[in-house]
Amino acid sequence: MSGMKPNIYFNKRVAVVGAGLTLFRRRIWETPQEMSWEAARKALDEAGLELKDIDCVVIGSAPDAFDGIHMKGEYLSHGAGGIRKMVSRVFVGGATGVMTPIAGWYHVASGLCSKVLVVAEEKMSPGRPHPQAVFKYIWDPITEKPLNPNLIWIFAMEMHRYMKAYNIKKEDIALVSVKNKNNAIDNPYAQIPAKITVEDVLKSEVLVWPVQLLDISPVSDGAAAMVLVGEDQARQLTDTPVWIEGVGWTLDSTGWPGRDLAYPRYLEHAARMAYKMAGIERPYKEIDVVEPYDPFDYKELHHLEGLMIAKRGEAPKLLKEGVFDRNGDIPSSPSGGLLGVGNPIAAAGLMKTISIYWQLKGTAGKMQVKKPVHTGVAQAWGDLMQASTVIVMRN
Amino acid sequence: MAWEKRGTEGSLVTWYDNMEVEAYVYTAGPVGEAFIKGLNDKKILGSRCPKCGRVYVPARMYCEYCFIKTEDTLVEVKGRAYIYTYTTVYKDHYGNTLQTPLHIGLIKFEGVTGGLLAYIDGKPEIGKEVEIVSYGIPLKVKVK
Amino acid sequence: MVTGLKDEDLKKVYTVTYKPNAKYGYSAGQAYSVFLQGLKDGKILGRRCNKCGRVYVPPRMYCEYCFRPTDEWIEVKDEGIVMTAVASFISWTRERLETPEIVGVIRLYPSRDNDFVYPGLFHRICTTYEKVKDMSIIGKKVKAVWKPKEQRVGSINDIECFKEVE
Amino acid sequence: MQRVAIVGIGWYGFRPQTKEVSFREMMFEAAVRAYQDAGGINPREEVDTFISCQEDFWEGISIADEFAPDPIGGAMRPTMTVDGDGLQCLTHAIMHINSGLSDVTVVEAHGKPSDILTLPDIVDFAMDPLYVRKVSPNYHFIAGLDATLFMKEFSATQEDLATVVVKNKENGLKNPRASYASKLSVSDVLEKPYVVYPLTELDIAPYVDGAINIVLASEEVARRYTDTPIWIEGASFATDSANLETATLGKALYLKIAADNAYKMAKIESPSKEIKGAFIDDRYSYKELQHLEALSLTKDPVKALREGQLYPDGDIPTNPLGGHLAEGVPLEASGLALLIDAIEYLRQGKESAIVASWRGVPTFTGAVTVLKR
Repeated sequence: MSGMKPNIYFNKRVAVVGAGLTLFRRRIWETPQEMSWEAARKALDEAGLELKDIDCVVIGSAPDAFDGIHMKGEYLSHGAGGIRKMVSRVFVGGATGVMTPIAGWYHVASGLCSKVLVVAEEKMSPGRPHPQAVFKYIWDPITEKPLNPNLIWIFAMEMHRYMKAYNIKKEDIALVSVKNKNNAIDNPYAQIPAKITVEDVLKSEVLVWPVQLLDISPVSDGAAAMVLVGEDQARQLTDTPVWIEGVGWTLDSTGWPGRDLAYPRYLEHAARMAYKMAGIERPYKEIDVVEPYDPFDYKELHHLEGLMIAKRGEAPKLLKEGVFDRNGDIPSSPSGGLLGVGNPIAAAGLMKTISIYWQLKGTAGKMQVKKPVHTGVAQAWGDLMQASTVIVMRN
Repeated sequence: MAWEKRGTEGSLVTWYDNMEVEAYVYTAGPVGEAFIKGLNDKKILGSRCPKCGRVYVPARMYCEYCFIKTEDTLVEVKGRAYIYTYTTVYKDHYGNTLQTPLHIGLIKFEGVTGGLLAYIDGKPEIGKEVEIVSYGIPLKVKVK
Repeated sequence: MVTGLKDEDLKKVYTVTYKPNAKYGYSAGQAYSVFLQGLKDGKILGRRCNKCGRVYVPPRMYCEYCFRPTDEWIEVKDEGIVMTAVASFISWTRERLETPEIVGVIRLYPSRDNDFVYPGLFHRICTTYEKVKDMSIIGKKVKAVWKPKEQRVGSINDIECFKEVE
Repeated sequence: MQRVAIVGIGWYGFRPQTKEVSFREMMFEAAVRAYQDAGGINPREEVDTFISCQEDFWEGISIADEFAPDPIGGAMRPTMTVDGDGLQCLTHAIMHINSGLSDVTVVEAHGKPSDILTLPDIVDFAMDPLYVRKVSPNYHFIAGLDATLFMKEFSATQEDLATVVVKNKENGLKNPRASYASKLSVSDVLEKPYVVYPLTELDIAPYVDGAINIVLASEEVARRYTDTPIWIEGASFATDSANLETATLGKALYLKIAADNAYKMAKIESPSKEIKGAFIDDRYSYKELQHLEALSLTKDPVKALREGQLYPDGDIPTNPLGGHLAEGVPLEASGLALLIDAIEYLRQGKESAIVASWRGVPTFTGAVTVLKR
């Protein structure tokens, strides 16, 4: 990675000491501010803190076009606790959910802030005729939007390229949906937990071949929050802090039609940045539990490869062998992922980070993986097949 | 790039499009719902923080200071309504002059945190008491 | 605790409906203005960086890899290889389509099979659902089908689609 | 906290419209100039992280950060966006550097308001959809509410506001970025009709197209790129209550909170003595005065104005290069526009300066940066 700072020196160790989630639902009555408040309140409660103890707030939310409010971060700041405080919103498309705790991390690690509240919110339900319509505006307005694209095209194109390049079958990919929706049964926040079969996925409505209805995560409203503090405070607040030990992110160029979509090279870069910081040399051996971004089932496999947990084209094989089951060698999406829990975009990415935090803390309840865990990774993805964010945590 | 630019008439394209979904439908949540219902009943309702006692208008689910849930039952605001500040709009934001200038005020209520926007009838003045003429969003008020 | 609403509940609760007024006149700028004129003339124009040799389609006035200005306009072929193709049964507003719309990415010539980056275009592909479904269209050579000259306006839609050639 | 240096600045545009470039080409132009200013730095190899400050509906593209990396050299690199004013990005850059993540970070912001055909409606779209958005036919009404209360609390007159306009438009005459500089009299301003009381057309800064790129470096590596680094001594940003009903009007509380934090970081105890130039948001004339008070540069900004202290040769030179009233408002690049004014001022030999931005109606968010040569 040319240009990456060679000898990374941490100013400060940063710990996660609390987290909270709202239910993820297709439609939530409360306002986006109130949803943010509920998640933030729960995170403060888990940390044993009050808002007055917090000095900085980081907000994450995907396009303004969902909630239907321009400068959404300003609006959300009220519910997120960013009242008369240093508060800002970070944004890298669908990868925002993991960028938000990364930003929280550098707020503390820099020494500029000591206790940071990280809040991600998404309310996708206000848009009419369908939240899908909002995705037309994410394409190049001159060279792509005139083709009237929808979001699923992106995923279908990438999925088909992935299938073609590595000779992967749809039934192998469908197993991700089966696993994640099943995992979500144990997640009290989940929107669409279900016991389904590969057959169900293959028989579901064809949306954009090769993508079918059960290959994808639903439209959701929801919020998530986390509290991050420096080492000194962490020791006072809890006996079981979980440390953020590596962060990484990369955006490839906008020119997605000009590169092979079979492999998420930008994710490999982001992962290498985070692994280097965390001292991980052999990800497939050293990572105990992982939450890769799974808005679509093939994406989890694609990302496990980009994270270098599986070799290129080999994630489906490991999935079949049960490696990624909750009781497997490297449990993947033990929370149920976006496929099972729901996909309020930025909140979903932070939910994945929180899932790893609860796993490492040992408080994941029925979601807790069987094996002892020490190192966990959460990852998110976004933009026009070009962005990835990675966070490494340890207990 | 600076070495190569065209600027002659007709050589540059402007591409017209929009970012408009059909509509957005916003909900107010249970507390907002009760507040709106109160307006329909010609009442200003506020949500009270059980810890600091602040009453919020418009009613919201949480106290912005204590950051805890406000009480489930809204309280009716009975305090004096007055003009906290005001402005007069003469032109719309595309520069067209309004037929009648529009007085807009932020109305506050004694003992209440927050306030409501209102169209003001009469000569507005900071601190002046007002009478609520209609309970919509915005309110319509008359200078007393 | 937040409250989940069913679709039918939405009619029972207070809502505010708002139609955004968000209109733009995007400056196409140097690169896209020429590109769009090229399409009107039946040509696909790209910009080449003479340092790394990369050809940008759609064009950029700068090379994002070398971070320097691109050097010259070149006309690429309106032919290439299908890298991926999909069949859409839903419109952009998620309404059901009876006949699927087929779109994909075309790696335009000149380029080589093992290039990771190449001049690429996202467009419609004139082919059958079966060929998408069995993936036989992927890897096939296709050529642009242009709208008649008098119907071209300087838009990506001046190309109807890319169609398989032998 | 180690000090962070500004080692390069670049800008492009600052004209009412820039049709010759797309927003991406405009970003590239500013970036090339900034990298040259930083001693010819190669962004592909020597920059660790990139931050762009932008908002989707200003760009006319959803998830507009897709377009952020390429034109600034940030493709396949750690590039991110902050939805905020450029000065907020600057504080994020300071955190990147101080966390150990980066030695050199680039901050970018741009605005192309001439591409937005319905800009006022976009501003409306930022307001609370339930209680505020549809109330007024003119989005400036929030500034009107604020200005009325400010004038009452500080005993300011219409003439005082007009004097700020005249001063800044004249200061802009020597600034190459000041498309709206002019020589006017106080009566020229007063004769204009109101847009929203108490503000006339001339009290409100117009919009402008522009892109700005800033290169920041850690203390250890700064001298590698320039002999004349500008040091950031303190920086912060803050939001008051975001809801109009509960926010503070009349005074700029957001800026006071941000300034107090920035002064603490810069170890400044007496701002009015230690700061030699103020580059502060004046997108409405009264805002300059209101912001001066929030920055603790004076307790009585109206008196300071009347006594001539705010002129370039006064005690508190304020917007000596014209501010937004002369340069225009380039959306999220606004704070950085004031910043490059300040940097040019310091490069001319002045000792210290403060830069203070505001995100405009309907926000209650501001950012502060304290600079020293």
